[in-house]
Amino acid sequence: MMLLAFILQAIRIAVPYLLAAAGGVMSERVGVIALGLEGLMLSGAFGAALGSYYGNSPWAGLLGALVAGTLITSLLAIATIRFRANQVVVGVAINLLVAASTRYFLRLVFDSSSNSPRVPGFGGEGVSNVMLSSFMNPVVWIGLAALPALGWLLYRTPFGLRARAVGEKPEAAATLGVAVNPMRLKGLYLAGALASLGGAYLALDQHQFTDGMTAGRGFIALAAVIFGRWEPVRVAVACLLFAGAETLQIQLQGAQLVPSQFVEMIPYVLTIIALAGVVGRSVAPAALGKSE
Amino acid sequence: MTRTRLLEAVLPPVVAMGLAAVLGDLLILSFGESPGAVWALLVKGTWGNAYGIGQVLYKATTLTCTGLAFALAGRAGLFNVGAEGQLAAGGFGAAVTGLLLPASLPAVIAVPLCLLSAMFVGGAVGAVPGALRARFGASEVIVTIMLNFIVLALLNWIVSAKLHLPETLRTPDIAAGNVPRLADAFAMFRGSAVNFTIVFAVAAALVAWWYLFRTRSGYELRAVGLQPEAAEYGGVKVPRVLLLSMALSGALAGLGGVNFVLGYKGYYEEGFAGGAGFLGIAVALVGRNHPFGILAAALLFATLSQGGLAVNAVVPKQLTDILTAAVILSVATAVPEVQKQLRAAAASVTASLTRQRNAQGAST
Amino acid sequence: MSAEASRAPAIRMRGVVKTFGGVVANRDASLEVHQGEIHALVGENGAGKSTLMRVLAGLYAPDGGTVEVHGREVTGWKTTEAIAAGVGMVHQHFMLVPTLTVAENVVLGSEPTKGMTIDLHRAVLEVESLCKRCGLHVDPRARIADLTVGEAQRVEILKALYRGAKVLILDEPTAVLSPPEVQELWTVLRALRADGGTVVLITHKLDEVIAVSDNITVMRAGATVSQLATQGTTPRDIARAMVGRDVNLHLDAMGAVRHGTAHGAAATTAGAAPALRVHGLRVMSDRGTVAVNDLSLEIHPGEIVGIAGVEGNGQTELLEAIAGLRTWQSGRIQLGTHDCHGLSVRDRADYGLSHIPEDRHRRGLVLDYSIADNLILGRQHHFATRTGLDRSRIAANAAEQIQRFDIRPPIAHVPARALSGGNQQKIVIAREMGREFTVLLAAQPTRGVDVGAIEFIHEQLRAARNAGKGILLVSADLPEVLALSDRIAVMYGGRFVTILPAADCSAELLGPYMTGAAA
Amino acid sequence: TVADTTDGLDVGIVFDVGGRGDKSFNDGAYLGGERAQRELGARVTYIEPGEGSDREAGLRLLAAEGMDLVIGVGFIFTDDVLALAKEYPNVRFANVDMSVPSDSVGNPLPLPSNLRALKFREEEGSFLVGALAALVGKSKKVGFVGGMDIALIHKFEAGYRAGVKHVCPECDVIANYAGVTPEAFRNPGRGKEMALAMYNQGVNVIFHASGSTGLGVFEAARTTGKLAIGVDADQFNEAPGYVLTSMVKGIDASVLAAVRAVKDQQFTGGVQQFGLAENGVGYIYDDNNKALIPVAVRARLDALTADIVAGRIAVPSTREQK
Ligand SMILES: Nc1ncnc2c1ncn2[C@@H]1O[C@H](COP(=O)(O)OP(=O)(O)OP(=O)(O)O)[C@@H](O)[C@H]1O
Ligand SMILES: Nc1ncnc2c1ncn2[C@@H]1O[C@H](COP(=O)(O)OP(=O)(O)OP(=O)(O)O)[C@@H](O)[C@H]1O
Ligand SMILES: [Mg+2]
Ligand SMILES: [Mg+2]
Repeated sequence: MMLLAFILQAIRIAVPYLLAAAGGVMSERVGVIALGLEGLMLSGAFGAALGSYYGNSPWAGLLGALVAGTLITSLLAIATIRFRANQVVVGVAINLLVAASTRYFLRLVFDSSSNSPRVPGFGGEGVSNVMLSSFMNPVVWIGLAALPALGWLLYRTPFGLRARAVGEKPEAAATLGVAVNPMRLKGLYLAGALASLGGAYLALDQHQFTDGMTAGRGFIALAAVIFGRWEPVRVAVACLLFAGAETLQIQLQGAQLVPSQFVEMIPYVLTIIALAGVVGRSVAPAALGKSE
Repeated sequence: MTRTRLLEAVLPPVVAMGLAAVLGDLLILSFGESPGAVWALLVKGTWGNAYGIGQVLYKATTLTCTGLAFALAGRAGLFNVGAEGQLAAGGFGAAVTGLLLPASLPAVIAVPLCLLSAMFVGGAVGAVPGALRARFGASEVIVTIMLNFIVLALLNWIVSAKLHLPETLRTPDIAAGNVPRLADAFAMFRGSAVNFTIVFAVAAALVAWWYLFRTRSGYELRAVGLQPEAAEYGGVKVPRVLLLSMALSGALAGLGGVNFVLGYKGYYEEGFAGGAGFLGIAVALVGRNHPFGILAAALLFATLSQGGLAVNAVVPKQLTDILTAAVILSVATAVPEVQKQLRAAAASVTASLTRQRNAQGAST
Repeated sequence: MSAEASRAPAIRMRGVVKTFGGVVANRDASLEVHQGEIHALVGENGAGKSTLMRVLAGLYAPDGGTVEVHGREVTGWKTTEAIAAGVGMVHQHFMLVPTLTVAENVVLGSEPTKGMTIDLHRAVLEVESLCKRCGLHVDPRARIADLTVGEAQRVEILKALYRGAKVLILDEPTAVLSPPEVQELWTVLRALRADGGTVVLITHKLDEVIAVSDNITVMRAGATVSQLATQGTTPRDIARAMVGRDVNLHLDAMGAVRHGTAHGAAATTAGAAPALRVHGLRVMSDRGTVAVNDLSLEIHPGEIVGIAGVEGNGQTELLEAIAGLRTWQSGRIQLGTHDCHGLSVRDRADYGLSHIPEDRHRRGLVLDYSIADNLILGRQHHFATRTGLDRSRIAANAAEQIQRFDIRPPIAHVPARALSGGNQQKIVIAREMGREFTVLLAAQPTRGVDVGAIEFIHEQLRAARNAGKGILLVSADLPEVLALSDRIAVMYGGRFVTILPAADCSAELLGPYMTGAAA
Repeated sequence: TVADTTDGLDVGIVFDVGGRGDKSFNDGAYLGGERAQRELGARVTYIEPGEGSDREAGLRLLAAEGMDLVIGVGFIFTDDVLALAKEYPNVRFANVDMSVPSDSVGNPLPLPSNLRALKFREEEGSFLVGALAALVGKSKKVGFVGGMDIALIHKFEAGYRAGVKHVCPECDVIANYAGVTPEAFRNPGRGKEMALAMYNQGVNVIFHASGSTGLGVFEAARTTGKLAIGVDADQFNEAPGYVLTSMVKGIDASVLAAVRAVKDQQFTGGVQQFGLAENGVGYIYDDNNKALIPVAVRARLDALTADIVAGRIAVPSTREQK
């Protein structure tokens, strides 16, 4: 029973990681560094709150998240693909931009600097089987399916083969009539959609947008992408691993065996270790970050 | 040639600022305020009086350090996204040294010791990604980002478990090594946080310029950044330069920590580094990785930051944060475009020069 | 196909203009190729051959001019349209995705599908049968990263044929092939021609042009300057058309009077202490295979030792080991009296080693540095004072070398990137040869430079030899090796399979050694 | 534009991180400001600073404009307010939650006469809601969700624990914190999962002191049908029916009182303590939650209140005290 509760909680915690990391894999596989995941998630969360507020339905919230994510992705795409701006810088800028503008529009729309009003979301009240209730949230299922589906897409479909080619050697793809920039664009929009759904999960699960509510989850997702070596299934395992560590900390409640600071470090430390090649060499897509 | 280079340096920021101004107008209008009045308020609250100038200079001091940090690594072809953690670590190092030193120690000894500790600790944090990059080829972008989280959590643990004053998030007051305020010498800055750390920051910019463009080590560092294989061929030990540049970069960011810890508050406080590390990227970008450009860009972003406060009663502070992000985005976008145009122009000029000379050579 | 269309040429390009920023790559380029023809496209480096063919393949849209294929105007078409119309191109540089398999690379962009998924099994079968049909053998399941260059080249051709190319463009396909592989390629091309296919072949090797083509188009400075039938044309005619004047092709030097040979040969036999000694050297490649295997070599003052061989047989690794850019497993390298073990690149340079690297864009120059700064690369420690670089001495050095080596434009602060290839190479030559040295490693010293510069560089090398320097020359250009060397070593599979006095050598003699057929 | 400060009553308020709309702490101060505007005719200017030096700069901006009263919301303003009060003797200052400096033996140092520290004995209110949680919870287990793991929040936990143990010595308090950075105050996702874990372990009531993170706790209460206790302000509206009560701090009243004192020219400096005795802290008992709190329990809490006010119960304010 404890174990089941543990697993279910780890899955719930993993959902935003899984979605954002799927976006990260997609983005990096077509050659665009996914530093903007945090911003994309946050924009998705805000879009979800707006959509749900005005559309009075969580589905409208999902739509809102996709619209917001697409908007931010467009910025990212124009800067990195059309103008070949440096991807690291653009990623950082996108994060700043979303953090600032969600708060600005929070003030403008809801006259608050930290919270939106309560909006319709997924999950009812006083549900009898609490442990399973969150699984009535469709986003959870999307999250669980995202990376396996992405694996299928990347390794089994023409789109995936082309995406991988574009991320490894764009010139080669171009000579075979695979248009590089449109491929990248498609990859990025898919990535943006996935990451913003990760944010939407947070907002719709909370029935509310809170300023900065992604709280670094985009970076944990990025860590998972690298720790999982850009392979969807491995990345999914990494997400579950990181979520498991977090769950462990939550479940151990106050039994402060290890200071919480050290538990928080786990994903980051593991990623650095992975990068140092201690758990097997981590090789990024060859054209990652190169815009020509 | 120098003209095109100057154009390349100056054009993108100018374009970006134009764009930002338009965006700013729209945002202000969206809040139902008059852009003219808000801009006037922003200027008045920053460059309008000595206090405002002092505040801008104070913020520019930290930003100069983090901007230089990013630029120095950038010149070696590395992205130091970890200035945030290095800045905090540097400030922490300065604070610990200041706490350990006897209060009676004269400032001429205590201040340099604290400065050195700040640079040493910041440099040590920077050296980690440098070493991992040099040894394993690990992406310094990712390592520095991850290290930010690790360093901040670690410092948080040390402060909250060992070093804080009751009920607060800060260390006790530092007895030795405090840097005097600028107001102690120039009364007009009274009240503002600007302090003599600014002198160290400007000196750091000058030294960085000299180092990068006038020394052998700088020549080698830039060569590594432009073309590592050519540098290796030219006898440069590339891994050593990668490590060195990240350590120097971390040290510069660490120096920035002094501004708050020794120059302003006199103690280390959790979270003081918030945002300054990432803004350093913006500063270096707009300053085109050139120490003098960075001094100018630091002033620009400090003005925006302080200006956000000045107009805060009227429009949300996030207005200027949005503008900051917009400036970064548009500069990052404009740079390759401008470079492309200018490079094409330069190439055709050189080509025609070569052709001319060839023709002359043939005729004689 | 209507009678009208069948009479139309397979390719007709007229007045094509293509510029990149300020650089004019094609000014007024024309090309007419008939169906069932192998057509050679020649011209100096930078003449615009690759650009013109990329326009034809739909990779670039031209700024002016018209393109017709089989009588249909297709100006500015897309790659996909070109592929659909049966135009395939094998590029100058490999266009393969190293992490994917051969089959995946071949089908990329026109994948066989089963429902929504790729039918990889079918892809493998199709590639297998294609291999059989045209006699190009590779394992469809192998990853590109694990192939040899020759195999990779085959995959490139397979890619075009898989898409049913009726018009096949090959951009310098033989640069990386051994002579038998070249012969194999000719067989494939001739079979294609017999099948009604059309081939455009770009090459710098004029003997190949004579050997395989039916007609020739010559380009110079972005424009087409002449069209010739191969029958009755000599390499000299082609060369004249290429540069617009008579040239002393190094081909002619073969077997003819070789300046200074006597001196070089004398020094070799004199038994003076070698300037460079390599003994039992074993070096690994990046891929972890043995690249240089138990190799020994001596170079004496006043001789040029040329290494002939197909690229990828360990020449790069050998030179990098000698230069200090690569560690070696076992063996000894001795520079004059100094054992190189533990010596850095810089130390070796200070003990008199100069090095013209094979790839000036990657290694030889920092493209964004000025000419002046590039002229001190590797010697920067000699231009430093205690407080920094000595700017006035750097400027003086630049002025001197620019004048001596005729670098154009003669403006020291211009970035190297803005210079033409030949002048960029002159910077490298000036830096490495314009100073005191005893041993010179010269790798592909004339690669990618025009005929005029080749002459100049060859003169410099000979002069250095005559001045008593020891030179190790590595070139993919066999005639160049034959023309310059006093002794010639043939490198195959990481070893010297033979070392002969140059006087005893000919292309015919060396060919079998280069392929490992003779040992 | 910023108010003309030559006449009338001008008040400036500088918020802590989170700013307006946090539905607890800052909103308390905001409410006080709004009431001062309505009831006393004050003109109120609000500033939301960024990090670091912006806090002092914000206060100084207001002080330099000649405001009659400048209020910093949060202990983090302590040093800045102290320094500015000395520098601007003609401006009155107030600091909500000020951590008053003390001398070497622990006695508080005297404050300037133009500075008022508004201190709340959160532990007393927390004690009461702790007792309430134990009495209503019925499961021998109660929960506590803290925001950032720092001394200020430990105060809430300490009082809460003491309250629980006082009425139910065998009860367990499961306490957990959302994190170690200021982000921990705005991570409702984490808050919800922490709460769900506690509810799953048999906890029926959770008290949160975690800013926006607590919104997740309410969300968890809604889903599970269990109870949560709000903090700072009455948080009933966050999850009607699932909010047992809120441990309220009378920040609005304390702000209003300070403005009123300025208006009546009665402003005095020094530490002003708001505990149960002063009605400065307490818990909500009104029509909204009456049904959730049995009469006997209410009576027990009244008795405890009386004991604390009378000093018969000493409530600890740190985790170390017992
Ligand atoms: N971003 C910038 N902001 C301000 N000034 C700049 C900037 N970039 C270049 N300059 C100015 O342009 C001139 C040349 O710049 P820089 O020092 O980069 O040239 P350099 O050619 O690299 O130097 P050197 O040739 O001396 O090594 C200098 O006078 C410098 O002050
Ligand atoms: N993408 C590009 N951008 C800018 N300039 C280019 C580009 N491609 C080619 N050029 C320039 O156009 C000119 C013609 O180049 P091209 O590659 O067509 O020559 P080529 O005849 O194929 O030479 P080579 O024999 O060296 O392959 C050269 O000066 C080259 O530098
Ligand atoms: Mg070419
Ligand atoms: Mg070529």
